[in-house]
Formats: sequence, C-alpha cells, structure tokens
Amino acid sequence: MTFEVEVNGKTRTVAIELVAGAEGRYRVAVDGKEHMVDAREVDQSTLSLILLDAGGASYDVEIVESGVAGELLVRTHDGLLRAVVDGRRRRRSADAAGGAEGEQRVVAPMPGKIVRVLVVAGDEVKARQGLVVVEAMKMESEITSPKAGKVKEVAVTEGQSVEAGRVLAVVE
Amino acid sequence: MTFEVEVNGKTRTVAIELVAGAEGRYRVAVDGKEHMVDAREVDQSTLSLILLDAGGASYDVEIVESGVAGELLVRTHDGLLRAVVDGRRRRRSADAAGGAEGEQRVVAPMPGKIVRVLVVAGDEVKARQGLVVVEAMKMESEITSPKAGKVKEVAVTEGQSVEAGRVLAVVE
Amino acid sequence: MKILVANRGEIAVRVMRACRDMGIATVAVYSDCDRTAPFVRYADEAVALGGNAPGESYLRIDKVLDAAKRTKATAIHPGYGFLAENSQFARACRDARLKFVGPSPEVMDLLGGKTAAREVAIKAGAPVVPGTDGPVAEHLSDADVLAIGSKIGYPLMVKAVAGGGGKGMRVVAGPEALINAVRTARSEARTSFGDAAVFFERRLLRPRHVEIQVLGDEHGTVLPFVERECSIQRRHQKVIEETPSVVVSPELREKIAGAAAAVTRRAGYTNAGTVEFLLDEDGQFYFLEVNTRLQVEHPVTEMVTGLDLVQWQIRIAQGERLTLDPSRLLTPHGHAIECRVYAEDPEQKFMPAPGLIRHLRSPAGPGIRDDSGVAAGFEVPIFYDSLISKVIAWGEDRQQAIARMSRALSEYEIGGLKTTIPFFQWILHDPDFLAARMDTTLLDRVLADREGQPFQEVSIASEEAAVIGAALHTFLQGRRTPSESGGGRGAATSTWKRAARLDALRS
Amino acid sequence: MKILVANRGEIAVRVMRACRDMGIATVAVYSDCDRTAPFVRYADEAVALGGNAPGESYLRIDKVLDAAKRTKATAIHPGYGFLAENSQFARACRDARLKFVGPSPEVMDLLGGKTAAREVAIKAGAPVVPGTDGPVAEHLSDADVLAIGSKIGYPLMVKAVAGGGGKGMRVVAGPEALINAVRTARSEARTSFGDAAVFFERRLLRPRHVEIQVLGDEHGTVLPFVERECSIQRRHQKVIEETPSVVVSPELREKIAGAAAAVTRRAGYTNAGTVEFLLDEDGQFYFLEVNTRLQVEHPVTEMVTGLDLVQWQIRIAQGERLTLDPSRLLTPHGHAIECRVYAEDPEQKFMPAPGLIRHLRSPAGPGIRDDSGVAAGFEVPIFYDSLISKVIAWGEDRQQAIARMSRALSEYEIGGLKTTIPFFQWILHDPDFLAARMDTTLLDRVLADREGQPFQEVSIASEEAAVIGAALHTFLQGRRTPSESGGGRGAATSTWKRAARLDALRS
Repeated sequence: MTFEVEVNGKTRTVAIELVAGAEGRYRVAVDGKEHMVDAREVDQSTLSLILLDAGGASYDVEIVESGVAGELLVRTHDGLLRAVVDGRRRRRSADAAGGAEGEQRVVAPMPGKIVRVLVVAGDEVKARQGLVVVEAMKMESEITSPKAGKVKEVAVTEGQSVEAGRVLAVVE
Repeated sequence: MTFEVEVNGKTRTVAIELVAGAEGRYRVAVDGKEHMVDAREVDQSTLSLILLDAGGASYDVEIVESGVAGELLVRTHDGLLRAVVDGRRRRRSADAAGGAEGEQRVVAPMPGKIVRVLVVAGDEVKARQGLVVVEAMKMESEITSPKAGKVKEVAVTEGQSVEAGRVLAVVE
Repeated sequence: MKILVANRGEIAVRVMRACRDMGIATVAVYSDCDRTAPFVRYADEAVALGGNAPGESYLRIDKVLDAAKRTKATAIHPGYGFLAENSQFARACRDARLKFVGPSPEVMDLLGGKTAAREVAIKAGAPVVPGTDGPVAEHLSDADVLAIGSKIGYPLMVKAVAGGGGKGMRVVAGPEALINAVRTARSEARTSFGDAAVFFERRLLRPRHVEIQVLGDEHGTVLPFVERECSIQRRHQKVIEETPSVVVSPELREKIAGAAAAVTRRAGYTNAGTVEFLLDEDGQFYFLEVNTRLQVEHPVTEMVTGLDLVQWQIRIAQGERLTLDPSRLLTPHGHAIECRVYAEDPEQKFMPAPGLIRHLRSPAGPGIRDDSGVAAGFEVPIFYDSLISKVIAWGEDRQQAIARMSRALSEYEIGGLKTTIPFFQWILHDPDFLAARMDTTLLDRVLADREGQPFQEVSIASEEAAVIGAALHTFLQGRRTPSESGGGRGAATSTWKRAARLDALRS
Repeated sequence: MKILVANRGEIAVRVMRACRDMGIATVAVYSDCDRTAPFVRYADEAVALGGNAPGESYLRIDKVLDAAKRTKATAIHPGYGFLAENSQFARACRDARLKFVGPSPEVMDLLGGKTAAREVAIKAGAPVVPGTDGPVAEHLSDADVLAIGSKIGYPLMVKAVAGGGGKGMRVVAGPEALINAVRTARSEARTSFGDAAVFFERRLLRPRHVEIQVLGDEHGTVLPFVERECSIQRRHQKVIEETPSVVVSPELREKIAGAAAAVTRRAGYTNAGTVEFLLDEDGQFYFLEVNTRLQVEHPVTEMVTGLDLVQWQIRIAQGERLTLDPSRLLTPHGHAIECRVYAEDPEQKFMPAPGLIRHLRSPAGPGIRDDSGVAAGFEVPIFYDSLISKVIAWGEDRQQAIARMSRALSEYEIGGLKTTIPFFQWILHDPDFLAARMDTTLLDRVLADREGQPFQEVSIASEEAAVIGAALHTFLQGRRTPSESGGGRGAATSTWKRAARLDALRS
C-alpha cells in the first residue's frame, strides 16, 4: 500500500508491505529507500519503531490529530512535526501561505475572544497592519494584514468568541 | 435505570436518572439514599464524581476491567475494590468461595508455569495439602487443596503454561 | 484546619499536595471549563463558581467566600495571580473569620503598590532605581507626561502600579513612544488588575533580575533565602529560573538578602513573599518591587534548601514560629532550574495554543520534579494563563541540572497541543545561556535575531521515522473496521461527548 | 562511548537516563514479551534477544555480546540481577574488549561467593556471623548435614552461595526441618542462579539489616556512604528501604562504613557495590555479604547525598578518579525512603499479579521521584521479577518523607493489575514502623498475625463513591452505540492485536 506523506514541506512516497509470519514486521520504502521496520502500537497515541536495517535504531513516535482536518502531529525524541498523509492538506496552511497575491482571508490562529477590531470594511491597509486583536490565555495577539490592500470584509465584532481557523477579515 | 452493584460482599441497588438541562448531572439513589452527582469522564479509565449533596465531596474514580469476566476494578483515593454490576459474578470467586463441600475445581490464581505436580489422580489429600506448584515472576506458589478428599483429576503437566482461571485439578 | 484553594492549575495541585502531606483537608473552587481539571479531582471537596472568564469565576470574592462558608473551610490559600495580591480579598477573608494564607491586607497595601513599596525600600535603606515617586496622574496633559519622562531619562519603563508577570509594562526608548506606551499600559493594567495606574522608572541597560524569597512568621521573625536568578524573560515574563545565580558571591548574597529582609521587616511582613532586584554588571543592585505571595518559581528554592515553602506558609498561618537556621537558607545545596512549560507555539511567535491534551507522559527519574496542572483528556482553556506545567531539575552543579532538564524535556510527551518545550531545548543549548551570560534583555534580543528560524532541529533520521510513523499510523487505521476507528486514537472524550449530546437532546 | 544495557524494566530506564544526562548513546536488548517496554523505546538502539524466559534471553551471554558487537557498543551496564554478578560474563566482556560497568571478574569471584567474601571480611577485620566456612558439599549424607547444623546451632539460615533477593534462602528453626530446607534452597538456587551451592549461617534473633554503599575508582580509592536501613523485608526480600537509619549514630556510622571500606579495599574493589551487615539491638554489627553491583535501593542514597550513583559508575568505568569529599558521603541531607511497587496481590498472600496495564498515572510533586519500568499499554510479563516501579520520597526528616510517600502512593494510579501499594499504605501507618522499631523479622511476624485481614481500609464514603462510579460507568457504557464500545475503556491494544491477528491469518 502506498501513501504520500508531507512533512516539513517535503512530500515523500511511502510504500508499506507486511512481512509474512513475523508479528509487527513491515517492509517500508521511503522514496524507494527500503527499511525493515518492527512497529508496535504501544498505546492509543504511540508507535514504537525499530529500524532493523539501521543497527536497530529505536524511535518512540507519538501521533495525534492536530485538530486541523487531515493533519497529524508527530513527535519523535527531538521534535514535533506536522504530517499530512495523502494530500489531505489543511486549509489554514493553504490560506496562510501562498504569498500575498489576490484576495486574502485572514483567519484566527487559535481560539480566543475578539477584544478590538481595528479596521472597517473599505479601509486601505498596509502589509502587516493590525486588523483585529484576539485575546486568549491573557495574551493579546494583533492579527495583521498579509498584504497591502483594501479591507473587503470584517467578519467579527468586538467581544465575540472565535474558534481556530475562523475567518476574521478579508483583504483584497 | 437501575443496577445491582456488588462491592465488598454487599449488593446495593443503584438507580440512575439524568437531570434535565445540566451537563453531567445525575440523580443517583443507592439503596434508596439519594445523591445529586456531577459525573464526568476524564479519560478512558477515569470518572470524576462530585457529590453535590455532600458538601461537594470530590472523588476520582478509576475503573478498569479486572480481566475476570464481568468484574470491574474500581480505585478511589483510599483503595481498590472489585465491583460486579448486575450479577455477572465471576466464576473464580464462585469456585474459590463456597466452603469445601462437594467436588472442588482448583484453578490457577494467576498466569504462570507449572513447575511441579505433587499429586496424581486417586491420591488422598488433606485440606491445604499442596497439589501443584505454579511459577510466575520468579516466585513459586504452591496451590493447595481446599478440602480433605480424593484427587479426581490432575489437569496439567509439568512445564505447561497456564492462564489465570485454568483448572489445575479436581478434588472430590 | 480545612483549606480552600482559591486558584486553579498547577499551583492549586501544588498547594493541595502540601495539604495532603500535612493531613489537612482541601476544597477546590472551579470555573465551568475547569470541571475535570486535576486540581478539582485532587481536592477532597469541590465547589463550582460558575462562569469561565476570571471576572466571572476566580476573581469573584463573593463566590469564593460563599464556597468557603458552605464547605466550612477555615483557611484560604490564594496561590499566585487571581486574588493572591488583592488586599480587599485578604480583608474580606479576615472579616469572614477565614485565615488568609499570606501577608496581612495592611502589608499588601503597603508593599503591593509599586510606588509605596519603593518608599518603604528607601526608608529601609535599600537602593532603588531612579523613577517617579508615585503613579503618573491620569488627568495630566501629554506635555506634562513628556516632561516627567524627560526628568527620568530614556530609556524608561512604564509599569502598572498593580502589575506583575509583565502585564501593563512597556519599555520606552524615547519621548516619541511615551504617550502611546502609557495608553496601552493603562489599558492592559485595567484589564488585568482592575487598576489603570502606572508609574515610570529608569531602565537599566542590561540588568539581571535577581530576587530573594522571604518567610516571615507572626512573631516578628523574617528570614531571607538564597537568590533566584530570573533573567531569562520574554517580554518581561519569566520563562526559566534558577538558583543560585552564578554571579552572586556569598558576600553579595548577604547584602541582597539583607536588603530584602530589611524592607520586609520594616513592613511587618508575614508569610511568604519575594523581593525583586535588578543587578548591574558591576554588582550594584536595586530594589524593584515586592511580590506579596508565593511565586511560580518557588520550587527551585525548595530544591536547593530542602524546605517546603507551601508547608511553611501553612505552618506560619497556624501561628508557628520560624525555627529555621538562617544560614541554612542562604547556603544552596546543589543547583536547580525551572522551565515553565506554556501552551504556546514558539514557532508562531509564542501564540497561545489552548486545546485538548490527547496524550500525556511526564518526565521522571533522578533530579526531576514535574509540577503539572493538566492531564490527558483535559482541554486547556482559553481563559487563563497558558502555564500548564513546570519542570524543575536539580543537579550537583549547574551543568548537571541543565543536562537533566534537557533529558526531562526530551521525555515529556504532551500530545495535542503546542508547547514551549522545543524553545527550551534550543535555549538550553545556547552558548550564552550555558555560560550564564544573561540579562533580562538577552532572550528578546536573541529571539529578534533569529526571527523565523525554527527552534527544533529534527535530525534527518528522526524526520524519516516521523514519515514512516505517519504512514504506518494511516495504514493501521485503514486496517481497522469502521466500528473500531470511532474509539481510536485521541478520541478519549469523544464517546463521552456523544453521550452528553444525546442527554442534551433528550432533556 | 556507547553503552549496552544488559537488563530490563526500571533499572534499564534508570541507566539510560543517566546515559542521556551524560550524552552517551544507549542500546537496549530485549526479550519477545518486552518488545514494547519503556526501556526499549527509550534506548537509541534496540536489539531483540528472542525468547522470553531469562535462560533464553537476558541470561544468554552469547546473544548479549553479539548485540553489542552488531551495534558497536563500547561498554555494558549490567544493572542488577540477571548477569550483573556473573563473573563469567564480566570476563567475556573483557575478552570482547567491552568495558564492563562494574567490578572486575576477579573481585566478583572473590566477593560474589558468600563464603569467600566471609573470609575476606575476616581478614579485613570485619566482624562476621558464625557459620560454615564454605558451601555444604552436595554429596554429604543427611546425617552429616545434620551434624553441621548442630555445630552452628539453631535457628540457622540456609543460604545460596550465589544468592540474592531472598532466593535460595531458608530459615531453619530446628534439625527436623533442615534436610528439606537444604533441598528446596538448592533447587531454587539452581533455578535462579544456575548454582545449587548453599551454606549455613547462625541466625541472629532480631537483627536490623543495614548496608553500606561503596564506590571504588580504578586508581585505588574506595569511598563508603551513609548506611541504608533495609529491615522491612518480606521473606528476605526488601520492600522498603530508607536512609539514614534512626539507630545509627555518627560514631557507629563511621565504624560500619569503615568496615565496609576495609573489606572492599582489601578485595581491590572498583565501581559500585554494597556491603551488607546485620545490626544487633546492642549496636553490634556483623558482616553479611557483598553485592558486587548497583542495588535496587540505590536511589535513597542519591536523594540524601545528591550524587548520581549510575553516572559515577560510568565515570569510574571511563577511568575517572573519585574526587569526592569523603565526609560529604557520610553526612545525609534529609531523609529518603523507597517503596518497591510490585505487581503482586497483597490481599492474596502477595501472589504474583502480571497483566496488562490499562491506565497509568504516576505520582509527582515536591520530594517525589518515581523510577518506573512500565507504561500504559504494556503487559507486565510473567517471566521476570514483579518489580514495576520504585517510589522514592525525600523529606527534611523521616516524618516528612513518610508523609510524602503516603501522599505519592495515594496519587499512584495503576489500572489493570494488583500492586503492593495498599500494603504500603498500611505499613506506613503501622506504629512500629512510624517509631522505626524494626528488625528483619518484623514484617513477617506482623503479616502472620494479621493473616486474612485486608490491608486497605476504604472509608464508607469511598466505598459508596466506588459503587456509584461502577453503576455510572455501566450506565454510560450502555448508552454508547455498539460500534463505540469496541474502542472503549482499557481496549488500548485490542485493535492492534486484531490487526496483528489478521496479518497472521493472511500470511
């Protein structure tokens, strides 16, 4: 079975094949590079991997859903990575990235409360100019415009609570 | 909804009723004694209970299956109890208890390995005389006869591995 | 004695642990979103305050006192933050015949306001930073405010009189930024502390933040402790604390501790408190303020002195005398460091990262203490501080403490939300940090320099393991029958929620 | 340096933590049933030994050395148990140019056998318990054996020469029980250590078990530590250890430590070891044996001296000199206690209780260290020792250490199997234990007296909460759709197992 796995901006093709007669044994090819892997599910969030070909390198891999659809958070010994399997790309990254061309939807990066709205529809804004201030965990974060342009729409009001990913404003 | 709950040898009748409009709120009657309970599932094994009628007494109750069919292990702050709900009595307790009348099946109290068989079918044995020796975790445990009588059957052989609850011998 | 803990999170658990160690019953009070938080489950009794925002829950004096009355609590421990430095609350406790575990409201009034505390310090002979003698009046014209600024000199700090934790605080480089800084500081101060008053203080260039823990009993004894070094700050918020400071000699320690004791003695201080100082490169130190409460970073002091500060707070509140050998408190045994694990995404400018903790495994083993306020299945709320845990490492020396901290952080598994752990793993290997070349501006400067660079360096091998893990995870998920995936990974609470939703529908 | 840890469970994790603190790479070796054990996941590399029973896995010198060769390990840490005191293994490591982290095989031969060690002790001037000068020959007639017994006098102890941990040990009250005791002790010794040799020793009536940790470097320095009190034993197996002993004065400490140092110096001891003594009510002490390895209870010594004994083992193996101040090692800072959490059912005569850990939450907070070898989702195997975790509590004094231990045990949630925690909660409140009136016979006597009584006293309120919890649990389970219950509580590994079974069917 083959999967496309995107981690750190790179997409790799991973082919997985069961090895007959050995519990938890898989032949895994990452972009054609073969590994013999002993993989066991330790608990609901943890896979223990031993790469048998690489002198038995042991990896404890914690995998949970990130909350963004289709995205996994994968933690190994030395860091936390986002992984998207089979191109189920998260919408937020598609929004946040992609340069400052065309109409831009500005979304809430975390759940919180709108404490100030700094612009109204029709305002001309500079790149990085503040649009709204979101408060969460006693911290106020100014959400800024990704580009110079005109505010097409302000989609929230002061005092409103928002979920992560909620559109706050549109700049065109 | 009503349940029969057996804990510490006593069976109580517990009636549970949802309280409308309040999240996690239940009216619980234990043998007719009413409690207003705020109950939340914290994780897969843990219920947090607050007994609202009793000054807000807070109990963290860990509940897992004991491995014996129908039996739950319930841990509170000051101890671990076995609970059987709705009379799904465990077979082992029925075997082990119940005095020394009639034919007795002697079962393995834990998984392990039979290291010695001390009797053969037909032997006369005294109460508490050793029948087999089971080894687990580097400890040898002598499994004894619950009564004086005759060994009707020895169901295991030396070197054999047994699961908990496996019949080892029958004494009549 | 029965103690109501008027707080939440890790500090509520911390206080309750001390109570349990002493055989004292505990009462938790909680907001709606904290219903399943560990401190609620740890308490002997728990009373709902209702609401979520601090102003509806943990800051409601009336509700807290009502909970105390209902549960027949005899004392209240305020933790830090929320009502801990609110003298009105301390007074209301006294009026309700509840022992407040902290200093008297009079002392809080005297030392809690930064400008009044400054006066006490001057009278006690402690050196202070040049600044305004009191709050800058709100009705002054911009021109008047600018005149005051010029008199103090730039750079200067605008600080909330009632402040703490970097809230309501602004650094002003020159007159052009002053008026705006005063406005935003006042606004933040009003939101955070309900008091908009601010004052100005000269900003030292590269000072260290050094502070002295004190304990005072109710019989006139005040004892100072070995210093804590808290110079690693991000936007005036401490992120790493340690003790002792490598730049403080035993002689200098005597002097700073002496000044701290003099200030608090003069104020008639009782219970636990901390006197904060700035320390210049030339060894000059300046009184900054007094925190009239237990501090977040108190565990490092506990690790090197062996004293349980919360137990001592309670013993003092019970009227006990401080019978400790003063020299012991000034003689650290080894070295201790604390990292504050925040639910923030260091890779996104430390943006708050509340959310559901889907998996949790805490570090342990030699030299490690984890004071956590969360558990698997708990949803870290958006309403409060983002601190979820404090990892404290002890070592024979600083190097061992750092090595153990780094190991402990590598063991910490917090699944489901972003934390500052990758940031700590980076700073713990920073050459300036390792050499203890630090001042309160270090971290902000370094962070500005490396803007955009990720903190973690995942090795190629680890990245490959992550790729393999993600693919195998998906492979195994796919092999499950549809009925199984419902109860699969990270879905610890989903079944519950579904049941709850059903309830809601029926009712 | 790269260290292969030739052990499993908590001690393998403990050693690897020290390695990670020191930046040293680690290799785990594991049996089939230990595949998902925490120590395998913690290691940088892991090599399967195959098999389960110790004789097929952890005792296979050839397999362990092969794993070291394959992973290019440069040193081997043996932990305790298994091959730790096997001089053949130490010799095989030397032949394979692997540094064995422990004493030389020659020292192990000299001190590992209890009868040879006794001779060294006599020569070093340490007092010894009267007993046979060597093993009791296997070919002797019962009459000859009985004659030896009479010469020593009753009660006497039959002990395995290669023994440890109470295995192969029998107390014999009179001649009528001697022959049977020798037979069963030999059988157990053969099974446990591969050596059936036993010897006899006079049994002191109510001795305390007191032991001295030593460290020796490879340059001739041997340093002794403050004593550990290990008198709380069940059938010669330690269950609680503490330091210091309340009955050992600084003067007595000097004497016992001096004797321990003399014995080990005479043997040319290197690395970590422990010299065990019996201590009479009148303060007389007798050499018992030397354990030529790290001990289970080493953490209590670490807690009161601040030294990391495993790090020192490694540093000594690297050729470092012991530059420690000897007086520091004999001056305890506070008090430390360890409880060994075994997977045993105390209510069923401490019957082994292996099984799947369905839920785990470890204690934490001030003064608590948890050295655990298990995790949620791990199935504690039937093949090895039942130790799953060690809880260590530190306090300023014994009372605080005990209170914290009791609190920590109340926090410990190990779901799915029985442990000795309820037993500890009982003994920690026993008046004799609290007063430290203890000897090695105390626990067995008290246990015999209370036969059948449950250890835990669950309050009526708690019992009611348990009843309500069990009913609500069943109520909520019933409200789930059938598809949900499959992935419900405690079923963490079931989906995996199902997938594995499917694989097996296909292949």
